[in-house]
Amino acid sequence: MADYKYVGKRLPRYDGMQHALAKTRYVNDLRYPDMLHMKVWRSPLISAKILNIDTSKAEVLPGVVAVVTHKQVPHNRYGAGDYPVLADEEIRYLGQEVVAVAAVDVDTAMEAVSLIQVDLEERTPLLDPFKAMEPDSIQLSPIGNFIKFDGNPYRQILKGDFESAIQEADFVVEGYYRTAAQEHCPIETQVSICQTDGMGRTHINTVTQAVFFNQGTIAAILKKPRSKVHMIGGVLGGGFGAKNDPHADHIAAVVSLYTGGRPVKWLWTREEEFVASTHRGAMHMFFKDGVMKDGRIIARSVRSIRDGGAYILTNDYVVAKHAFGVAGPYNIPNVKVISYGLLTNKRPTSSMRGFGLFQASFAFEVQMDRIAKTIGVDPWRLRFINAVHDGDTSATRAVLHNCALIEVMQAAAGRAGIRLDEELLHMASHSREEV
Amino acid sequence: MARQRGTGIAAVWYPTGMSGGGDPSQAMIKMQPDGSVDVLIGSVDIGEGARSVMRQIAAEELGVPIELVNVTLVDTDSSPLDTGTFASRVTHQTGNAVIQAAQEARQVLFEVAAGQLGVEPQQLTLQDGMVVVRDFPEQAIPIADVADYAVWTERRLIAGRGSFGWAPVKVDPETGEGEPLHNMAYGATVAEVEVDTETGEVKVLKLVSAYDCGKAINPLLVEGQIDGGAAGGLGSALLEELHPYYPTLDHYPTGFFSYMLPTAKDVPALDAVVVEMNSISGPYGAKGIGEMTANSQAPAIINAIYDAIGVWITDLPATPEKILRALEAG
Amino acid sequence: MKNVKYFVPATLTEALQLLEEYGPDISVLAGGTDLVRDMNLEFKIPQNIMWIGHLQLEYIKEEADLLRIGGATRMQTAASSLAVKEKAAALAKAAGKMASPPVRSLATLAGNLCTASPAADPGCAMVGLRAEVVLSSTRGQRVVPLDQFFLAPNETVRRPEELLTEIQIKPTGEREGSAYIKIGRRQAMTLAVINTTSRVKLDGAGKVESVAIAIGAAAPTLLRIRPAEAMLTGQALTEEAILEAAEIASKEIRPIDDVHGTIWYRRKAAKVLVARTLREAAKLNGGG
Amino acid sequence: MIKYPINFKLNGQLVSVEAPATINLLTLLRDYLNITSPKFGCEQGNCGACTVILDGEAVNSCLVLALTVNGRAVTTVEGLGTPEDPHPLQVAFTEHYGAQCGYCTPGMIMASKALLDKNPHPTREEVVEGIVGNICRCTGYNKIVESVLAAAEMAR
Repeated sequence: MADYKYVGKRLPRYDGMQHALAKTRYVNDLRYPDMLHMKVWRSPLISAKILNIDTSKAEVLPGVVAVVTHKQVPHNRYGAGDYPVLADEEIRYLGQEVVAVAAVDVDTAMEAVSLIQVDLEERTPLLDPFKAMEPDSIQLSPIGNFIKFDGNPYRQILKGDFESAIQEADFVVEGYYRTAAQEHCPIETQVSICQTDGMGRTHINTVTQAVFFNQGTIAAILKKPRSKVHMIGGVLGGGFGAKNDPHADHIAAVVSLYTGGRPVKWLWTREEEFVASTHRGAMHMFFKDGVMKDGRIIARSVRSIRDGGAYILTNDYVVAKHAFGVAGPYNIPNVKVISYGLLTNKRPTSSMRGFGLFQASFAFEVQMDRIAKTIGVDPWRLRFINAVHDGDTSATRAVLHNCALIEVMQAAAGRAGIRLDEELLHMASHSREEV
Repeated sequence: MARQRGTGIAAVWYPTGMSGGGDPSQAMIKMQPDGSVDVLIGSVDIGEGARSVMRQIAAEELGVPIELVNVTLVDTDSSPLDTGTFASRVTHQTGNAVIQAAQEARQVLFEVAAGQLGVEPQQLTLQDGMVVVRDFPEQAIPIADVADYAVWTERRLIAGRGSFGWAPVKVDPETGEGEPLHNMAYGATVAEVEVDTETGEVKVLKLVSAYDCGKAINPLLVEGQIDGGAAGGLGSALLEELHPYYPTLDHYPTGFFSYMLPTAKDVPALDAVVVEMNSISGPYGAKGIGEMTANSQAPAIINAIYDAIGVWITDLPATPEKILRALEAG
Repeated sequence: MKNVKYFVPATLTEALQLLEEYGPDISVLAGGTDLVRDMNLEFKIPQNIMWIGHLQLEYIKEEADLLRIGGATRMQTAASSLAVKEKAAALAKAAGKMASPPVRSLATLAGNLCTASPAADPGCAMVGLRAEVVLSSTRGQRVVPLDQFFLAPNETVRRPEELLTEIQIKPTGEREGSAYIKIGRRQAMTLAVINTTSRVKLDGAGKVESVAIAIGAAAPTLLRIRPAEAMLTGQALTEEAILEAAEIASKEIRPIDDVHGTIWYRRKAAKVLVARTLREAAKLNGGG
Repeated sequence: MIKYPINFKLNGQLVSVEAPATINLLTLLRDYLNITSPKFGCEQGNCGACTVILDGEAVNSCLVLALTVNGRAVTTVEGLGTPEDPHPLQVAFTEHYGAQCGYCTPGMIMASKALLDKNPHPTREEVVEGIVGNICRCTGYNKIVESVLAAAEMAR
């Protein structure tokens, strides 16, 4: 069935006209009777010990319905078990949530937050991931600053023998690459509407990208079975990785336990997105490649350090995926990768479109041009002659199928009006055995 | 006043799904008495078009007009589980789950129709909204009639279940040996820039990106991902920085007036090329590309800057200051 | 939330009386792009607000040797006005470079001046054009040259009872031109990392009869670069002279490090922009 | 809380409502009049998701004090087209994939409408200038510009 009826067709989006008519209802467009509004007390300090939390004035302010601290959270840990829902003993990043207030309107909630007194003992913050690696560094967590991978403080990838191969290379090309910390910036900020009904079932209108992942997380926080956490989602104003980890849902869900059945809405401001939401962590990457005169890359080593922020969250996943793919879509026989994730007193990092391989791609593709310029080979040719083919193995020795690096380069060059030489135009990604 | 132009390239790859597998998608399909179809998935649509893609797959598999196919939003009371909309996984994982669910529902449909037509289910096929006996086109029943008959007479539920995902993968703790990354997709970008060597300002004149997605279920939506990625990549290359005085938090931005996103003027006219090679595991041969399309532009732009003015800016973003300092360092 | 009173004076006189009565406790609302944004962000909630959008203070009048622009003239009006393009080219360009089209259809020239941002696009142009502002109150009017108007960010010589009702600019005439250039952090909707205006008049022999150079985002207020102006006056506007003026300007400014740029970069860029605006202004685009 | 009357034309209909002097037009539309097409994106005047048309001009409704619309005319997407009779812009955005997540779309469409009302056949650069105040993180703007150009063509 080469020609399908619907598959492969340029049909308009299912909800295209709905968007254009502005009939798509986002969570912030929903209204419920008696809906309360939430604001939180956020730490003004980067790192501190929490001495005391005084919410007495806030609790008696007219219009305030619930004031919640870590004491009222059934289970105050999530993520890798290290991330408090509301800070209890310490502050690890600027803007960390400590107290949540639900009130009849936003102004009252903000006024209540201004009446909260949290005594903090400021600590010297640890902001540099390189310093975090040093033995005498400040330790952010009981198990140190290094993110663990099956017990190791690094994710290592070894293929062939880099150390001897680098000796045989005609050229050794090194490079340091840094990608910046970035904010996802979906135009819809974090928002959640939670209501716990008379039977103790919590209903959540959510903007998460991962409904069931968050259902599991929130069920554990509320100490309830998944079936008692009813999440309704599916429409959001952009994600880009900003809405995988819980931001508003889990705290609003806890607050909804104490509002006598009234729904509570928590809409983050744009400033809160910039100060306190998860972000893409900066990454430092050190490349060292062994290259032959004809352009074949025979050895590649990569050492990378991710500035991971205050808690573990997905740092292990991001660093691992980075390590698995950082050698690039090239058939390099000898590879040595060692990647670290370090905790720092910055707001937590997590997924952002690219998930560790944005950083890797930037590094290995600028490194490829640096090699080309160093050994005097055309940048296109360098990539074509090293490109992976079907049947090659990746750095983790997995057999590769459906390769297409050659074809996408041919297509991009063609559309850009760049005349590749014949030899490159006749290359194909199918297995090297096939003639 | 010197404006130098340069061209740069970059070629990237990216897996489908979470590294290490173990990220299932589930789907359920049920047919209404009038032959219309509800597809229940656990994947949310974050703008990439998951519901549109699943609708096209379900309509294709069930042979019903697409106008009759509805894809639900996500409600944990009714939707089956899904790991999440990220890692370029929804078209591939949820697509395969929808195909399984559609095939199971189609089998029930054929069993009911077989009774009505007095044939074996295996003899039946679908053609233009009709259940047809293969090789006997005149022996056919509209799908809606079979659905109606199933509900009120046969009291059968025409429905199907599907679930897809790679099993969790163990990799060697020391060497990483194993297959943590699946179904790699590929992309390449050609960037052209103009650099003002006196002020360090960079303008991106051209971004051509070609991405292999195995099989485009909806090429228009694939182009949208390539265009959107191009703007994201441009932002990462030239504009976006949460810590202007890294690694400190000094002068951190608190809004769109101090954290620069690309505006419509920053992004040149884009060229998106959809390349279709194949995927041995994807629905109709599809791979996922949503997460990777912002990865090839930043290196291509930095390589284009080197081509224009002969300096490597290897610390993103390539702000005018970094360019002037690099030019002065020579 | 505090109670905020809202006034809609029927006439300018009534508006000035309100200002007299409430002084610093009343905020003037014309475009509102700064005032309302500050209210949104809870920075500053005024006790009283006076709306003047209906008081016919948006006008552009060309007189013999004076361009008179109403204080409530909006950015898009100034940017698209033929009179301003011809007689005060720098202002037309700067007004068109401020923020975004929707903001430019709200924001007013007087509001921009009274907010006194050191990086203001139109403000920088008007200082470089040697504009003067008319401050009206119940006691009458006074005219203040713009380079004496700013005291500090968000602080001007305007007394609480005064309303900035008009901006007066001497049109660029024979052998005279003006130019405005801005470096932002992206191609649109960006604050100036650094911006510069030059206004140059040449005499019959091609020597500089008069010159004004203004630089923004380089000091607590928009800055006139007097030493460079003095050096150029009476000289032929050669490339050497231009580069020397640029060098002086680069040393004269007092920029800061912030999220938009660093001291190092602002000094470098100021030198380039002073040179470029002088060259462009010297093309005598004002009726020359 | 002191409130003041506002009488204005909203999508062609006269509306009377009372509101305090502390709220902006975005809040008036969304929370007082249940017009949810303009979206909250930043409330700093920098994203355009709240764009509506005020007396023929595209404006950030978060920067307009609600009381100042008294006696004036506001148009939102709700006043543009209906499912049965969509505006050319709405048809074009659908057919040319000018919307992915849809959150910036209402603002984009109002900015485009204001542009086309003044300049029925804009060049590509003029369209880009018309929507430069509207940030989109999903589409890369390309297909939005093509949608607006297609809508202009339709109206020819």
